[in-house]
Amino acid sequence: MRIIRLETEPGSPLVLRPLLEVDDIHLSFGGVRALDGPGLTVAPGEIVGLIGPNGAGKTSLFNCISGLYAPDSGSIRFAGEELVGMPRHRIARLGIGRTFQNLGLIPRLPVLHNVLAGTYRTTRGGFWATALALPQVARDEERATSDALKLLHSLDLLDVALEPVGTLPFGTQKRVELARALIGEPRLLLVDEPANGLVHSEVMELADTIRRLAGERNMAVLVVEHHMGLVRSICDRVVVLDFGKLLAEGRPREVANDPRVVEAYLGTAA
Amino acid sequence: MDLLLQQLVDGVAAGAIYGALALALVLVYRASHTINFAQGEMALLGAYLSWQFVAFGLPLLAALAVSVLACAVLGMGIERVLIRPLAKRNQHLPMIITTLGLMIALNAVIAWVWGHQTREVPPVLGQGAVEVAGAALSRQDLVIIATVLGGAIALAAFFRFTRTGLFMRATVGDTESARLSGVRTGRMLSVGWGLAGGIGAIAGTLIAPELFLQPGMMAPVLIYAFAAATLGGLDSPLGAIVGGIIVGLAENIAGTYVPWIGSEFKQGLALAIILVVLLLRPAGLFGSRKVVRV
Amino acid sequence: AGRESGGTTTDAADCDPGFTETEVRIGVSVPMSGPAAAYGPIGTAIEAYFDDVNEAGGLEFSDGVTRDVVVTVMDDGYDPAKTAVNVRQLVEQDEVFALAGVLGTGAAIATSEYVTEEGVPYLYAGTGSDAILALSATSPYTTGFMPQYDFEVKTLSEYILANDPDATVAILYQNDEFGESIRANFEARFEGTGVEIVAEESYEVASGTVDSQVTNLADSGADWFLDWAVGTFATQSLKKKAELGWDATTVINAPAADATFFLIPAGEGASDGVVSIAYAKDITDASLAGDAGWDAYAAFAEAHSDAFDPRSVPAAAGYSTAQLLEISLANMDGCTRDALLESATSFDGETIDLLPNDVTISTSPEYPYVFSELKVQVFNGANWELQDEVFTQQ
Amino acid sequence: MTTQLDEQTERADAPEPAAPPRAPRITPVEWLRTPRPPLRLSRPVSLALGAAGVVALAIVPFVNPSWINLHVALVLIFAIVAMGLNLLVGMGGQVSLGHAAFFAVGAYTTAVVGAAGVPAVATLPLAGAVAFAIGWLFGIPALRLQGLQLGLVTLALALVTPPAIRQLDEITRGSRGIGIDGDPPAGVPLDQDQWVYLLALLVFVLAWVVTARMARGRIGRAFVAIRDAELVAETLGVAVQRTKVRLFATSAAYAGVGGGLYAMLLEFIGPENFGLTLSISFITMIVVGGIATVPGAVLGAAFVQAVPAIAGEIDPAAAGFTYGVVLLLFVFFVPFGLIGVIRGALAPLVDRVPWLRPRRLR
Amino acid sequence: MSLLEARGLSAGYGQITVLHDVSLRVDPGEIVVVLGSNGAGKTTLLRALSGLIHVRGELEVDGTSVIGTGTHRLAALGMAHVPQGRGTFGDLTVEENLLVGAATRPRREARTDLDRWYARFPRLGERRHRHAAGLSGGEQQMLAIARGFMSRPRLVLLDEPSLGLAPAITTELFGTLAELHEESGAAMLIVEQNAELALRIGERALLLEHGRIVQRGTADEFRSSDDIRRAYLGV
Ligand SMILES: Nc1ncnc2c1ncn2[C@@H]1O[C@H](COP(=O)(O)OP(=O)(O)OP(=O)(O)O)[C@@H](O)[C@H]1O
Ligand SMILES: Nc1ncnc2c1ncn2[C@@H]1O[C@H](COP(=O)(O)OP(=O)(O)OP(=O)(O)O)[C@@H](O)[C@H]1O
Ligand SMILES: CC(C)C[C@H](N)C(=O)O
Ligand SMILES: [Mg+2]
Ligand SMILES: [Mg+2]
Repeated sequence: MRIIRLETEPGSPLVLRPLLEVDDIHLSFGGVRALDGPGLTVAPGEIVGLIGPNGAGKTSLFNCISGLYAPDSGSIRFAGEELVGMPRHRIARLGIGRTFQNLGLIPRLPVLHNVLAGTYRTTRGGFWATALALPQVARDEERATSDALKLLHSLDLLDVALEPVGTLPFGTQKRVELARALIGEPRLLLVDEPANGLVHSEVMELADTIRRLAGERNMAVLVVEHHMGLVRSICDRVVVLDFGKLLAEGRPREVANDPRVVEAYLGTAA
Repeated sequence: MDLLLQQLVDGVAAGAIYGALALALVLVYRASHTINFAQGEMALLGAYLSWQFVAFGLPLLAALAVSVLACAVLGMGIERVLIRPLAKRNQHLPMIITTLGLMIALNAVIAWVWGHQTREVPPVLGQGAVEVAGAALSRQDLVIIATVLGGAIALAAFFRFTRTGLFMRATVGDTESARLSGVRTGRMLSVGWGLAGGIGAIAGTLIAPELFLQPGMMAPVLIYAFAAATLGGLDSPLGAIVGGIIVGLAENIAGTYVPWIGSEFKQGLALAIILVVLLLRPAGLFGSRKVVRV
Repeated sequence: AGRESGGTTTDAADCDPGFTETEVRIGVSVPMSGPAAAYGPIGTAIEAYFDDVNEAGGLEFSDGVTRDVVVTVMDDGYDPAKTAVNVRQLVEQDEVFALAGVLGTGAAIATSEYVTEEGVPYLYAGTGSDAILALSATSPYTTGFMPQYDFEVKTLSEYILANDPDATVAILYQNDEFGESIRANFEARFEGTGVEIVAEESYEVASGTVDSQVTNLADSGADWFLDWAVGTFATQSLKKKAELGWDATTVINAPAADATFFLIPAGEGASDGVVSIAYAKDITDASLAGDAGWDAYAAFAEAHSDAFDPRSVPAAAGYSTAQLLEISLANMDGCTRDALLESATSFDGETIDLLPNDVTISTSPEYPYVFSELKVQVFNGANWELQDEVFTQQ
Repeated sequence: MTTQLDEQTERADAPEPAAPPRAPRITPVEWLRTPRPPLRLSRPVSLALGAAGVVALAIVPFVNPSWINLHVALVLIFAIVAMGLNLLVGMGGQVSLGHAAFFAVGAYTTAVVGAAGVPAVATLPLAGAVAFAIGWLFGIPALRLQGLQLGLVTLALALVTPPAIRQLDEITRGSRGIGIDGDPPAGVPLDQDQWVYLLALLVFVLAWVVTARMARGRIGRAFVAIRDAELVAETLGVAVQRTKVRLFATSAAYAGVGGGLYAMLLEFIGPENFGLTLSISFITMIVVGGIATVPGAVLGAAFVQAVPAIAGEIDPAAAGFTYGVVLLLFVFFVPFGLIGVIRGALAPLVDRVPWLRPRRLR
Repeated sequence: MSLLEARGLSAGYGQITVLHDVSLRVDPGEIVVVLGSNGAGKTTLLRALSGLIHVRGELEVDGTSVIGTGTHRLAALGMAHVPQGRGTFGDLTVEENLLVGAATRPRREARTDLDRWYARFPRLGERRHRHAAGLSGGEQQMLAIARGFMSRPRLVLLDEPSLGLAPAITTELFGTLAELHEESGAAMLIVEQNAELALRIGERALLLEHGRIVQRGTADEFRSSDDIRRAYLGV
């Protein structure tokens, strides 16, 4: 059992304040209800699994959080700030990093540059500062590069650091994406099916890495995954969506044994 | 004579001309998701070829047929030699540069071969005008409107109801998957560009008696054709003609009744139409909207 | 320091650069590509003309020496910036003695300061803009080949007043300085007469058609149509006018008065009765055969038909430009550029091959255009018919 | 003095990739089509090369007749525009076919303000600023469009530029054109062409340095991210719309300053100077020179200035044809532009001569 | 005669060779499973077999060499390929996607197959007139699989078909594949990370490592191998 550090409301030490609060979110696409009022919370440092059948709305929920979709109604608060209606880049700057289900990399750029692109939030240097070559810009750049190399090392990507990312196998690309999200030092990390393209043993390594990094950085993680092994091994809590609604919530083991979840999602054979 | 009516009729006639070229633009866009900036010059070439064959003694319609065939082959050749290798690179800029280069080169070749003097392409139904509800419409304009409308409907049906149309759409969506499904993707691209070439030739030949054939004939029309295609939606044949007519009408009515635009700053109007439409409805009036998923 | 490699040095014999014992170099810059490439034959014809002269032994100058006239033609695509560069290159690199036949008002203005500084004559520029007159006070080296636009307006308005003193007129013009000045000049000429301008429409040179403008003009029901549309727009306007059934008499501007390429294509009957000024013979009118000047041009054009279309009016303009230059060179007193300018601005009743009968050319430094006498011509559906009266500027 | 805007990293301390087994022989076409990293020159070497280049260029106007100065100055001016355009198109992936419009804005600013009595030099920053402002205003709506559509709108912008100049004749004097006094201030012992040339050179060097910096690092990566994956860029914290508009306006400012210099150089401008051909030649410069590289912009500018003249020598009617065909050939056979060829040719040399290369950082 | 046979096949990208000297055979009606870790070259193998990338060596379909034969021709010979990353036509509706899948067959037959697939993947039926781009990841995967079978192929190459599918659907999918195999006798070459399920329906298996086949055997042999169990089955 991991220890979760909780942020507390100043002055009232007993009221727990979640990092992310999603409340009654509705989103539909011309008749298709992708999200039908689910709510969930993620505490600082907590790893929450988000599972559910295909088309249940998991990715849509991610997209609402990072601002790619505008929900029809409902609210999403992050560290007390309302995210709905906030421009995407500002959401990112609050410290929310993410990966994409089907990759969101820049294929022509080498791995290292893809990862460095993730430091945008944590470094400085705009048009003027760059044009005038302020010393701060060079310092930040140096720091970013060494951070990136360290991270690549810990994700076992150093060998391919200078390869154009588009030529790498799917599973490797998913890891590069993870690295890019991590280097921005997010407080909340959204990962969409990180285990795709990995064989069993690799999935387990990945699980270790995610758990370790989350622990080191006190980073909250919301992870969508169909690989139940991964879910079981890293999640403190699991939220199950079905048809855009909340179906169940609880510890991984409880959820896995919930008959509704078995019926809708896991199937009898799994 | 009722001035407003006459201006409306003039507007529709001009709009049909823009629509004709826009139709060819739409075809190319559907075939390979690019804009062929050389489309105007290809139409021009079609017009010159028609002229040439008439000068050789062929009747107009036979000359047009030969010209359409030649331009279709040229369109396919351009696709095969220039566009297909670039399509793999999947970037806009090389395509844009290629079609711009083609535009410049084709125009130069045309000027070189046929000179800069005006050439006379005979109109299909003879010279002169017919009366439409009290307004004069040249016979040739009548032919253009009918042809463009017919062509647009035929093409819309082609994309909608034929398998070849479906395969063309699949090819441009994801060439590799289309090939894996057994679609002859190369042929689909050729069909699109060939059709565009042929339609361009028809457009050019029909327009020539109205605008008078010389190497600069298409340059001013191009921006209106862009406006028409954008307004209608770059991938909609019917949109092209409707867009063309709206642009033609707007131009004539604004030119006549809005003092500052006067007759002089109509291009500004075309630019404004393009901008406003793209902002309000990036897919145009009839274009299919793109679903973006992550 | 190191700058004297430019064109301003004079050689030992006190002659200006480009003028030697054996040859005189002339520079020409015209559009051979781009939107105005149809005017390229001006340059081609000038070059061909002097090639012929040189082949026949050269041109005899007033000092009794026979020299070759070497013409260098450059392409400027009708872009005044390119013309400016071309002109400098012709003067400094090719060391031409003078420039001739350069096309365009913009080009003439853009280069006027430079040619004045360098003292290089810029003769018979392809323009009749009133701006040349305004410029002549400070830039005397620039002269125009075409009749001054205001002279054209004056001639035609006198013609209209004489034929139809109570006429109503409608005018179509280009929305630029050329068009604006034409409109203003017509307004001034009709001021206080019985003629009334009842409709005015302008168009932008980059537009597709002028149909809508002609429709508006026709709506005025004017008796006369002053058609100052240029190039194919003129053809379009004639066609549209015919289609609308507007039965005004069309008066057309000189650059558009090209029977083969602009009037006849407008369609059967569309150009009948069109009026314009005449400052050259109708090169397409075979009935003029037998006229010595017409025959001479026909032979010249025939001999060079591989270089330009014999029916092309710009080629005829180039031919005339070349003849004017020939006369100026042959008559110049000395070997300086100023002597050439002096000779070019002191013609007295000269004639050239393509000049309409009864018209002669006299020039002066005060009036920097070739023509001060004109006639009017009327189109009969196939050819121009020259009217008798000679109109003069002042 | 090599600068590369994207692709391969330039950091010396990055790990070397395992060298792929080189095919023994490649055809010349393949050789041309090989992407090439920038030459890795040591800092002293590249500084020395840069200084030598600047000095060589600074001598030019004192040893040549004015028509040559005019040519070279035009190359410098076009290169300034091309650098800005390259930043926008090559790095930011936003195609503009209408930069002649901003060039015209700059030129007319210089002309109009200059006519009001302001010395021409002083008008240059203003030319840049006005172009920046107009680029900004135009960019706000236009940059919501992508790829082809932006190309289309900017092409339309190029097409309406001359009519717009004619239409605004109260300011621009329409097709009469407008004269500018490009002479040096009293007391400067230079001819007009030498003076404007040196000004252009100064601006050119400044533009080079600034562009090279912007192309690298954080802001450069943001441009590339926007170019290749706009949504992703947003989720990384890049204010995409604002960055794009700023980039567009910046690039317009380059064109504006270039236009101001152009006006001073020619001393007379009219609507015909700013036609579609000019816009196309700007985009040609960056394609021919090499997309997304700073030196490429310069090579492209030189090329565009030289080729029509050379082609015109052969046959004026062929100039357009040659121009178009050269564009096609470059897209096909030299996709990385002249700079790619130069890199390919010099790379073996740099590899062989150790003191040209930077020492590896540890 | 084997349906598909490769001997000494090498393939790669540009100057890089990824597959080295691979030989394999798929007989009519057989299911062959390919296992291999991330980056082993599984996708590359399938792309090579479909003619999407340039190959060296021998490759035969029905005993006739198909080296250099266009991909669409191979499709016409009865080969289908469900690519990794799905490759659905986003601008086409679900139904149109399926009809493109039947490009090699007469139009009428294609229509009748639609309903079968809607029955198998009800999600697709519900979404039949919607653009494929709007589908969720798993829904797109279903569409890709269904599209691959629309041509009634004799041989299907499946590249990680369970990718992104919910556990229940994955289980169902393998049931479906087994059924289809029964019904139509289509042969399959399945690349799959979910080795457990794949080996359950497969008859033979191959293990790919660094672009080479390092182990072959029956599905049962694979399941009982310790190494394989540790790396791929998670036991
Ligand atoms: N942009 C869109 N346009 C149209 N429909 C959409 C769009 N995005 C999502 N949907 C619909 O919303 C539903 C939920 O999709 P979502 O991608 O959130 O599912 P998911 O839970 O991530 O599924 P999976 O596990 O398959 O990835 C789906 O049925 C999908 O068709
Ligand atoms: N387009 C490409 N260009 C260059 N190399 C490539 C390309 N695609 C793949 N590779 C290389 O080929 C090797 C095998 O990749 P492949 O995609 O076949 O692996 P895989 O076994 O399918 O992996 P995964 O399970 O992650 O999908 C990798 O080393 C990869 O870097
Ligand atoms: C942002 C996009 C490139 C991401 C991609 N559409 C995905 O499914 O992950
Ligand atoms: Mg999903
Ligand atoms: Mg794979």
